[in-house]
Amino acid sequence: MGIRVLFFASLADATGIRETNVEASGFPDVGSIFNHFAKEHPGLENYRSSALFALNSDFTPPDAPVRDGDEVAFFPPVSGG
Amino acid sequence: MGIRVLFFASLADATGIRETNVEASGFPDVGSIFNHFAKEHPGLENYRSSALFALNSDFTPPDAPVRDGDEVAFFPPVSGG
Amino acid sequence: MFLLIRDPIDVRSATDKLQRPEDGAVVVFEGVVRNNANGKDVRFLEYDAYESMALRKIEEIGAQAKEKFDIRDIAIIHRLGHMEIGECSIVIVVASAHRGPAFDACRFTIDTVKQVVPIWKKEFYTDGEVWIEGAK
Amino acid sequence: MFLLIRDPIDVRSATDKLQRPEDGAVVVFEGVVRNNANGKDVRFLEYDAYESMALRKIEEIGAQAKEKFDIRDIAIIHRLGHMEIGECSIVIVVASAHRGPAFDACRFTIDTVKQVVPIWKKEFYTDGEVWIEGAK
Repeated sequence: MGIRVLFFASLADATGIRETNVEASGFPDVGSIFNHFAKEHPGLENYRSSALFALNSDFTPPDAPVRDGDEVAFFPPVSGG
Repeated sequence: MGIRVLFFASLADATGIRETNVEASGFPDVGSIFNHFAKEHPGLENYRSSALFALNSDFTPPDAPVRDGDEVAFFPPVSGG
Repeated sequence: MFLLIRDPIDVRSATDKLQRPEDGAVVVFEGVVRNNANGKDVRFLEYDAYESMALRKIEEIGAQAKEKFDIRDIAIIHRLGHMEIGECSIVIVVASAHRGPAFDACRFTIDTVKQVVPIWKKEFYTDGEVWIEGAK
Repeated sequence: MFLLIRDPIDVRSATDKLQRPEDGAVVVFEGVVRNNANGKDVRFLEYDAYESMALRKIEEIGAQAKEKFDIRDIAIIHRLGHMEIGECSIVIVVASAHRGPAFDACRFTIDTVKQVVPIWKKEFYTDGEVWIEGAK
Protein backbone atom coordinates (compact mmCIF):
# COMPACT_ATOMS: atom_id res chain seq x y z
CA MET A 1 0.00 0.00 0.00
CA GLY A 2 2.61 2.58 1.06
CA ILE A 3 2.05 6.23 1.85
CA ARG A 4 0.45 8.49 -0.72
CA VAL A 5 2.30 11.81 -1.01
CA LEU A 6 0.76 14.93 -2.59
CA PHE A 7 2.27 18.30 -3.52
CA PHE A 8 0.25 21.35 -4.48
CA ALA A 9 0.74 24.73 -6.16
CA SER A 10 4.33 26.05 -5.90
CA LEU A 11 5.44 22.89 -4.10
CA ALA A 12 4.21 20.78 -6.99
CA ASP A 13 6.15 23.09 -9.33
CA ALA A 14 9.30 22.83 -7.16
CA THR A 15 9.26 19.02 -7.11
CA GLY A 16 7.66 18.36 -10.48
CA ILE A 17 5.47 15.95 -8.52
CA ARG A 18 1.74 16.19 -7.95
CA GLU A 19 1.20 12.75 -6.50
CA THR A 20 3.47 9.82 -5.70
CA ASN A 21 3.91 6.94 -3.27
CA VAL A 22 6.62 6.06 -0.78
CA GLU A 23 7.18 2.90 1.22
CA ALA A 24 6.09 3.37 4.81
CA SER A 25 9.26 1.78 6.19
CA GLY A 26 11.94 4.31 6.92
CA PHE A 27 9.54 7.23 7.42
CA PRO A 28 8.74 7.70 11.10
CA ASP A 29 6.82 10.95 10.67
CA VAL A 30 5.44 13.48 8.20
CA GLY A 31 8.54 15.68 8.44
CA SER A 32 10.83 12.83 7.42
CA ILE A 33 8.90 12.47 4.16
CA PHE A 34 9.32 16.18 3.45
CA ASN A 35 13.07 15.85 4.16
CA HIS A 36 13.28 12.95 1.73
CA PHE A 37 11.80 14.96 -1.13
CA ALA A 38 13.77 18.10 -0.20
CA LYS A 39 16.96 16.07 -0.65
CA GLU A 40 15.84 14.87 -4.11
CA HIS A 41 14.46 18.31 -5.09
CA PRO A 42 16.58 21.03 -3.46
CA GLY A 43 14.15 23.73 -4.64
CA LEU A 44 11.75 22.43 -1.99
CA GLU A 45 14.03 23.83 0.73
CA ASN A 46 12.84 27.33 -0.16
CA TYR A 47 9.39 26.33 1.05
CA ARG A 48 10.39 24.56 4.26
CA SER A 49 9.56 27.45 6.57
CA SER A 50 6.25 28.35 4.94
CA ALA A 51 4.94 24.95 3.83
CA LEU A 52 1.87 23.45 5.47
CA PHE A 53 1.69 19.73 6.16
CA ALA A 54 -1.46 17.61 6.09
CA LEU A 55 -2.02 14.04 7.20
CA ASN A 56 -5.17 12.30 5.97
CA SER A 57 -6.79 15.61 5.00
CA ASP A 58 -6.08 17.42 8.25
CA PHE A 59 -3.38 19.91 9.17
CA THR A 60 -0.58 18.24 11.08
CA PRO A 61 2.73 19.12 12.76
CA PRO A 62 5.84 17.61 11.14
CA ASP A 63 6.40 15.16 14.00
CA ALA A 64 3.08 13.36 13.53
CA PRO A 65 3.80 9.63 13.01
CA VAL A 66 2.80 8.04 9.69
CA ARG A 67 1.90 4.49 8.81
CA ASP A 68 1.05 2.38 5.82
CA GLY A 69 -2.08 3.64 4.02
CA ASP A 70 -1.76 7.24 5.14
CA GLU A 71 -2.07 10.20 2.79
CA VAL A 72 0.40 13.04 3.33
CA ALA A 73 0.25 16.42 1.60
CA PHE A 74 2.61 19.40 1.39
CA PHE A 75 1.46 22.80 0.19
CA PRO A 76 1.98 26.54 0.53
CA PRO A 77 -0.23 28.89 2.56
CA VAL A 78 -3.68 28.78 1.03
CA SER A 79 -5.12 31.52 -1.20
CA GLY A 80 -8.61 30.35 -2.10
CA GLY A 81 -11.84 32.25 -1.82
CA MET B 1 -51.54 76.83 -3.57
CA GLY B 2 -51.73 76.03 0.15
CA ILE B 3 -49.81 73.42 2.09
CA ARG B 4 -50.02 69.77 1.07
CA VAL B 5 -50.49 67.52 4.11
CA LEU B 6 -49.80 63.78 4.04
CA PHE B 7 -50.49 61.03 6.58
CA PHE B 8 -49.06 57.52 6.41
CA ALA B 9 -49.63 54.08 7.91
CA SER B 10 -51.38 54.16 11.32
CA LEU B 11 -51.67 57.96 11.17
CA ALA B 12 -53.54 57.69 7.87
CA ASP B 13 -55.82 55.13 9.53
CA ALA B 14 -56.34 57.39 12.57
CA THR B 15 -57.34 60.41 10.48
CA GLY B 16 -58.91 58.66 7.52
CA ILE B 17 -56.76 61.01 5.45
CA ARG B 18 -53.91 60.11 3.15
CA GLU B 19 -53.47 63.47 1.49
CA THR B 20 -55.15 66.84 1.84
CA ASN B 21 -54.47 70.58 1.62
CA VAL B 22 -54.68 73.38 4.15
CA GLU B 23 -54.47 77.13 3.68
CA ALA B 24 -51.04 78.44 4.68
CA SER B 25 -52.52 81.33 6.66
CA GLY B 26 -53.02 80.47 10.31
CA PHE B 27 -50.33 77.77 10.40
CA PRO B 28 -47.04 79.20 11.65
CA ASP B 29 -45.23 75.86 11.88
CA VAL B 30 -45.43 72.11 11.22
CA GLY B 31 -46.63 71.38 14.77
CA SER B 32 -49.62 73.72 14.41
CA ILE B 33 -50.81 71.66 11.43
CA PHE B 34 -50.57 68.47 13.48
CA ASN B 35 -52.56 70.15 16.26
CA HIS B 36 -55.22 71.17 13.79
CA PHE B 37 -55.78 67.60 12.61
CA ALA B 38 -55.53 66.20 16.15
CA LYS B 39 -58.45 68.44 17.13
CA GLU B 40 -60.54 67.18 14.19
CA HIS B 41 -59.42 63.54 14.66
CA PRO B 42 -58.85 62.88 18.39
CA GLY B 43 -57.39 59.43 17.61
CA LEU B 44 -54.33 61.24 16.30
CA GLU B 45 -53.46 62.26 19.89
CA ASN B 46 -52.36 58.67 20.58
CA TYR B 47 -49.56 59.17 18.07
CA ARG B 48 -48.38 62.59 19.19
CA SER B 49 -45.39 61.35 21.17
CA SER B 50 -44.18 58.82 18.61
CA ALA B 51 -45.09 60.53 15.33
CA LEU B 52 -42.37 61.76 12.98
CA PHE B 53 -42.78 65.03 11.10
CA ALA B 54 -41.40 65.80 7.66
CA LEU B 55 -41.21 69.06 5.76
CA ASN B 56 -40.57 68.89 2.03
CA SER B 57 -39.30 65.29 2.26
CA ASP B 58 -36.92 65.82 5.17
CA PHE B 59 -37.32 65.13 8.87
CA THR B 60 -38.19 68.29 10.77
CA PRO B 61 -38.88 69.43 14.33
CA PRO B 62 -42.45 70.60 15.06
CA ASP B 63 -41.40 74.25 15.35
CA ALA B 64 -40.13 74.49 11.76
CA PRO B 65 -41.97 77.35 9.99
CA VAL B 66 -44.15 76.49 6.98
CA ARG B 67 -45.18 78.56 4.01
CA ASP B 68 -47.36 78.37 0.96
CA GLY B 69 -46.33 75.53 -1.36
CA ASP B 70 -44.73 73.37 1.31
CA GLU B 71 -45.41 69.65 1.72
CA VAL B 72 -45.81 68.41 5.29
CA ALA B 73 -46.04 64.73 6.31
CA PHE B 74 -46.88 62.93 9.54
CA PHE B 75 -46.07 59.28 10.08
CA PRO B 76 -45.14 56.64 12.66
CA PRO B 77 -41.60 55.31 13.23
CA VAL B 78 -40.53 53.57 10.04
CA SER B 79 -40.45 49.80 9.56
CA GLY B 80 -39.21 49.25 6.04
CA GLY B 81 -36.41 47.00 4.88
CA MET C 1 -28.89 52.31 -8.59
CA PHE C 2 -31.62 53.37 -6.16
CA LEU C 3 -35.12 52.14 -6.86
CA LEU C 4 -38.58 51.78 -5.38
CA ILE C 5 -40.47 49.18 -7.38
CA ARG C 6 -43.72 47.23 -7.19
CA ASP C 7 -42.70 44.12 -9.12
CA PRO C 8 -40.52 41.30 -7.78
CA ILE C 9 -36.87 42.30 -7.39
CA ASP C 10 -34.52 40.58 -9.83
CA VAL C 11 -31.46 40.20 -7.61
CA ARG C 12 -29.24 38.64 -10.25
CA SER C 13 -29.98 41.37 -12.73
CA ALA C 14 -29.18 44.03 -10.10
CA THR C 15 -25.87 42.32 -9.30
CA ASP C 16 -24.95 41.90 -12.95
CA LYS C 17 -25.69 45.56 -13.64
CA LEU C 18 -23.59 46.75 -10.70
CA GLN C 19 -20.50 44.56 -11.09
CA ARG C 20 -17.43 45.85 -12.93
CA PRO C 21 -14.12 44.17 -13.86
CA GLU C 22 -12.28 45.92 -11.04
CA ASP C 23 -14.55 44.44 -8.34
CA GLY C 24 -13.28 41.52 -6.28
CA ALA C 25 -16.15 41.28 -3.79
CA VAL C 26 -19.89 41.54 -4.03
CA VAL C 27 -21.99 41.45 -0.86
CA VAL C 28 -25.74 41.12 -1.17
CA PHE C 29 -28.36 41.55 1.52
CA GLU C 30 -31.87 40.30 0.81
CA GLY C 31 -34.65 41.06 3.26
CA VAL C 32 -37.34 38.45 2.76
CA VAL C 33 -40.88 38.09 4.02
CA ARG C 34 -40.90 35.39 6.67
CA ASN C 35 -43.83 33.28 7.72
CA ASN C 36 -43.86 34.34 11.37
CA ALA C 37 -43.39 37.44 13.52
CA ASN C 38 -43.86 38.01 17.24
CA GLY C 39 -45.10 34.45 17.61
CA LYS C 40 -47.82 34.84 14.98
CA ASP C 41 -48.22 33.18 11.59
CA VAL C 42 -47.83 35.78 8.87
CA ARG C 43 -49.91 35.25 5.71
CA PHE C 44 -48.48 38.10 3.66
CA LEU C 45 -47.17 41.66 3.96
CA GLU C 46 -47.90 45.03 2.48
CA TYR C 47 -45.36 47.82 2.35
CA ASP C 48 -46.48 51.42 2.11
CA ALA C 49 -44.18 54.39 1.60
CA TYR C 50 -43.90 58.12 1.44
CA GLU C 51 -42.35 57.53 -1.93
CA SER C 52 -40.69 60.82 -2.79
CA MET C 53 -39.04 61.09 0.63
CA ALA C 54 -38.21 57.36 0.75
CA LEU C 55 -36.35 57.52 -2.55
CA ARG C 56 -34.54 60.64 -1.45
CA LYS C 57 -33.48 59.02 1.83
CA ILE C 58 -32.34 55.86 0.03
CA GLU C 59 -30.21 57.97 -2.29
CA GLU C 60 -28.75 59.81 0.71
CA ILE C 61 -27.89 56.54 2.48
CA GLY C 62 -26.25 55.20 -0.67
CA ALA C 63 -24.14 58.34 -0.94
CA GLN C 64 -23.19 58.07 2.76
CA ALA C 65 -22.18 54.43 2.32
CA LYS C 66 -19.91 55.37 -0.59
CA GLU C 67 -18.39 58.18 1.46
CA LYS C 68 -17.86 56.19 4.68
CA PHE C 69 -16.56 52.95 3.18
CA ASP C 70 -14.03 52.12 0.48
CA ILE C 71 -16.55 50.61 -1.93
CA ARG C 72 -16.97 51.20 -5.64
CA ASP C 73 -20.73 51.16 -5.97
CA ILE C 74 -23.96 50.26 -4.22
CA ALA C 75 -27.52 49.46 -5.25
CA ILE C 76 -30.54 49.75 -2.97
CA ILE C 77 -33.85 48.43 -4.25
CA HIS C 78 -36.95 48.42 -2.05
CA ARG C 79 -40.17 46.81 -3.19
CA LEU C 80 -43.57 48.23 -2.19
CA GLY C 81 -47.06 46.79 -2.14
CA HIS C 82 -48.20 43.22 -1.55
CA MET C 83 -45.57 40.53 -0.87
CA GLU C 84 -45.93 36.83 -0.25
CA ILE C 85 -43.85 34.74 2.17
CA GLY C 86 -40.36 34.20 0.77
CA GLU C 87 -40.50 37.23 -1.50
CA CYS C 88 -37.82 39.84 -1.26
CA SER C 89 -38.75 43.28 0.13
CA ILE C 90 -35.31 44.86 -0.11
CA VAL C 91 -32.06 44.08 -1.86
CA ILE C 92 -28.77 45.85 -1.19
CA VAL C 93 -25.81 45.06 -3.43
CA VAL C 94 -22.33 46.39 -2.69
CA ALA C 95 -19.38 45.97 -5.05
CA SER C 96 -15.78 46.72 -4.12
CA ALA C 97 -12.21 45.60 -4.64
CA HIS C 98 -12.03 43.97 -1.19
CA ARG C 99 -14.57 42.28 1.01
CA GLY C 100 -14.20 44.15 4.31
CA PRO C 101 -15.66 47.49 3.21
CA ALA C 102 -18.36 45.67 1.19
CA PHE C 103 -19.62 43.86 4.29
CA ASP C 104 -19.41 47.01 6.43
CA ALA C 105 -21.20 49.17 3.86
CA CYS C 106 -23.94 46.60 3.28
CA ARG C 107 -24.68 46.31 6.99
CA PHE C 108 -24.55 50.07 7.56
CA THR C 109 -26.98 50.51 4.69
CA ILE C 110 -29.65 48.06 5.81
CA ASP C 111 -29.39 49.28 9.43
CA THR C 112 -29.78 52.89 8.30
CA VAL C 113 -32.61 52.13 5.86
CA LYS C 114 -34.53 50.58 8.73
CA GLN C 115 -34.01 53.72 10.84
CA VAL C 116 -34.76 56.57 8.48
CA VAL C 117 -36.53 55.57 5.26
CA PRO C 118 -40.28 56.32 5.45
CA ILE C 119 -41.60 52.89 4.54
CA TRP C 120 -44.02 50.90 6.68
CA LYS C 121 -44.79 47.22 6.82
CA LYS C 122 -48.23 45.85 7.54
CA GLU C 123 -48.36 42.24 8.66
CA PHE C 124 -51.45 40.23 7.78
CA TYR C 125 -52.16 37.29 10.10
CA THR C 126 -54.92 34.72 10.01
CA ASP C 127 -56.75 36.80 12.64
CA GLY C 128 -56.09 40.41 11.68
CA GLU C 129 -53.51 42.88 10.49
CA VAL C 130 -51.07 45.23 12.19
CA TRP C 131 -48.91 48.15 11.08
CA ILE C 132 -45.38 47.53 12.30
CA GLU C 133 -43.86 50.66 13.76
CA GLY C 134 -40.18 51.11 14.43
CA ALA C 135 -37.18 49.19 13.18
CA LYS C 136 -35.69 45.99 14.47
CA MET D 1 -24.81 22.73 0.72
CA PHE D 2 -21.05 22.48 0.39
CA LEU D 3 -19.65 22.11 -3.11
CA LEU D 4 -16.48 22.26 -5.14
CA ILE D 5 -17.44 22.69 -8.78
CA ARG D 6 -15.76 23.42 -12.09
CA ASP D 7 -18.66 25.10 -13.91
CA PRO D 8 -19.88 28.67 -13.31
CA ILE D 9 -21.65 29.09 -9.97
CA ASP D 10 -25.37 29.76 -10.27
CA VAL D 11 -25.84 32.14 -7.34
CA ARG D 12 -29.58 32.53 -7.73
CA SER D 13 -30.15 28.80 -7.82
CA ALA D 14 -28.03 28.37 -4.66
CA THR D 15 -30.03 31.07 -2.87
CA ASP D 16 -33.36 29.66 -4.00
CA LYS D 17 -32.38 26.19 -2.81
CA LEU D 18 -31.28 27.44 0.59
CA GLN D 19 -34.14 29.81 1.44
CA ARG D 20 -37.06 28.61 3.56
CA PRO D 21 -40.32 30.36 4.61
CA GLU D 22 -38.97 31.03 8.12
CA ASP D 23 -36.00 33.04 6.83
CA GLY D 24 -36.12 36.83 7.02
CA ALA D 25 -32.57 37.59 5.90
CA VAL D 26 -30.27 36.23 3.24
CA VAL D 27 -26.69 37.46 3.04
CA VAL D 28 -24.60 36.50 0.03
CA PHE D 29 -20.88 36.93 -0.46
CA GLU D 30 -19.49 36.55 -3.97
CA GLY D 31 -15.75 36.52 -4.51
CA VAL D 32 -15.12 37.58 -8.09
CA VAL D 33 -12.05 37.59 -10.29
CA ARG D 34 -10.88 41.16 -10.65
CA ASN D 35 -8.85 42.61 -13.46
CA ASN D 36 -5.92 43.75 -11.33
CA ALA D 37 -3.82 42.63 -8.40
CA ASN D 38 -0.70 44.11 -6.84
CA GLY D 39 -0.63 46.75 -9.53
CA LYS D 40 -0.67 44.26 -12.39
CA ASP D 41 -3.30 43.60 -15.02
CA VAL D 42 -4.79 40.17 -14.48
CA ARG D 43 -5.89 38.28 -17.61
CA PHE D 44 -7.48 35.29 -15.91
CA LEU D 45 -7.10 33.01 -12.88
CA GLU D 46 -6.76 29.33 -12.19
CA TYR D 47 -7.70 27.76 -8.88
CA ASP D 48 -6.16 24.49 -7.82
CA ALA D 49 -7.18 22.50 -4.75
CA TYR D 50 -6.43 19.53 -2.56
CA GLU D 51 -10.00 18.59 -3.23
CA SER D 52 -10.77 15.96 -0.59
CA MET D 53 -9.29 18.09 2.20
CA ALA D 54 -10.78 21.30 0.80
CA LEU D 55 -14.28 19.88 0.81
CA ARG D 56 -13.80 18.53 4.31
CA LYS D 57 -12.57 21.90 5.57
CA ILE D 58 -15.45 23.70 3.89
CA GLU D 59 -17.90 21.35 5.59
CA GLU D 60 -16.17 21.95 8.94
CA ILE D 61 -16.35 25.74 8.50
CA GLY D 62 -20.03 25.51 7.59
CA ALA D 63 -20.70 23.48 10.74
CA GLN D 64 -18.73 25.98 12.84
CA ALA D 65 -20.70 28.88 11.38
CA LYS D 66 -23.97 27.19 12.29
CA GLU D 67 -22.71 26.52 15.80
CA LYS D 68 -21.27 29.99 16.46
CA PHE D 69 -24.08 32.09 14.98
CA ASP D 70 -27.86 31.96 15.19
CA ILE D 71 -28.40 31.13 11.52
CA ARG D 72 -30.65 28.52 9.95
CA ASP D 73 -28.49 27.33 7.09
CA ILE D 74 -25.41 28.11 5.02
CA ALA D 75 -24.10 27.19 1.58
CA ILE D 76 -20.45 27.39 0.55
CA ILE D 77 -19.63 26.82 -3.12
CA HIS D 78 -16.07 27.18 -4.39
CA ARG D 79 -15.28 26.93 -8.06
CA LEU D 80 -12.01 25.43 -9.31
CA GLY D 81 -10.11 25.64 -12.58
CA HIS D 82 -9.97 28.46 -15.11
CA MET D 83 -11.91 31.67 -14.41
CA GLU D 84 -12.26 34.85 -16.43
CA ILE D 85 -12.43 38.39 -15.05
CA GLY D 86 -15.81 39.01 -13.44
CA GLU D 87 -16.51 35.33 -12.84
CA CYS D 88 -17.33 34.14 -9.38
CA SER D 89 -14.79 31.93 -7.57
CA ILE D 90 -16.72 31.50 -4.34
CA VAL D 91 -20.26 32.04 -3.17
CA ILE D 92 -21.39 31.93 0.44
CA VAL D 93 -25.11 32.14 1.18
CA VAL D 94 -26.43 32.46 4.73
CA ALA D 95 -30.12 32.31 5.60
CA SER D 96 -31.54 33.21 9.00
CA ALA D 97 -34.51 34.80 10.73
CA HIS D 98 -32.59 38.02 11.45
CA ARG D 99 -29.86 39.87 9.63
CA GLY D 100 -27.20 40.31 12.34
CA PRO D 101 -26.15 36.66 12.64
CA ALA D 102 -26.38 36.24 8.85
CA PHE D 103 -23.84 39.04 8.27
CA ASP D 104 -21.57 37.76 11.06
CA ALA D 105 -21.67 34.17 9.86
CA CYS D 106 -21.05 35.12 6.24
CA ARG D 107 -18.01 37.18 7.13
CA PHE D 108 -16.62 34.57 9.52
CA THR D 109 -17.02 31.97 6.79
CA ILE D 110 -15.19 33.78 4.01
CA ASP D 111 -12.41 34.87 6.41
CA THR D 112 -11.97 31.30 7.63
CA VAL D 113 -12.14 29.78 4.14
CA LYS D 114 -9.28 32.06 3.14
CA GLN D 115 -7.23 30.89 6.12
CA VAL D 116 -7.65 27.12 6.14
CA VAL D 117 -9.11 25.67 2.95
CA PRO D 118 -6.36 24.16 0.75
CA ILE D 119 -7.13 26.00 -2.47
CA TRP D 120 -4.59 28.08 -4.39
CA LYS D 121 -5.04 30.84 -6.88
CA LYS D 122 -2.69 31.37 -9.82
CA GLU D 123 -2.81 34.80 -11.41
CA PHE D 124 -2.03 35.06 -15.11
CA TYR D 125 -0.72 38.45 -16.23
CA THR D 126 0.23 39.66 -19.66
CA ASP D 127 3.87 38.95 -18.74
CA GLY D 128 3.76 35.77 -16.69
CA GLU D 129 1.97 33.89 -13.96
CA VAL D 130 2.27 33.64 -10.20
CA TRP D 131 0.92 31.33 -7.53
CA ILE D 132 -0.65 33.46 -4.82
CA GLU D 133 0.30 32.21 -1.37
CA GLY D 134 -1.45 33.23 1.79
CA ALA D 135 -4.79 34.91 2.35
CA LYS D 136 -5.67 38.56 2.24
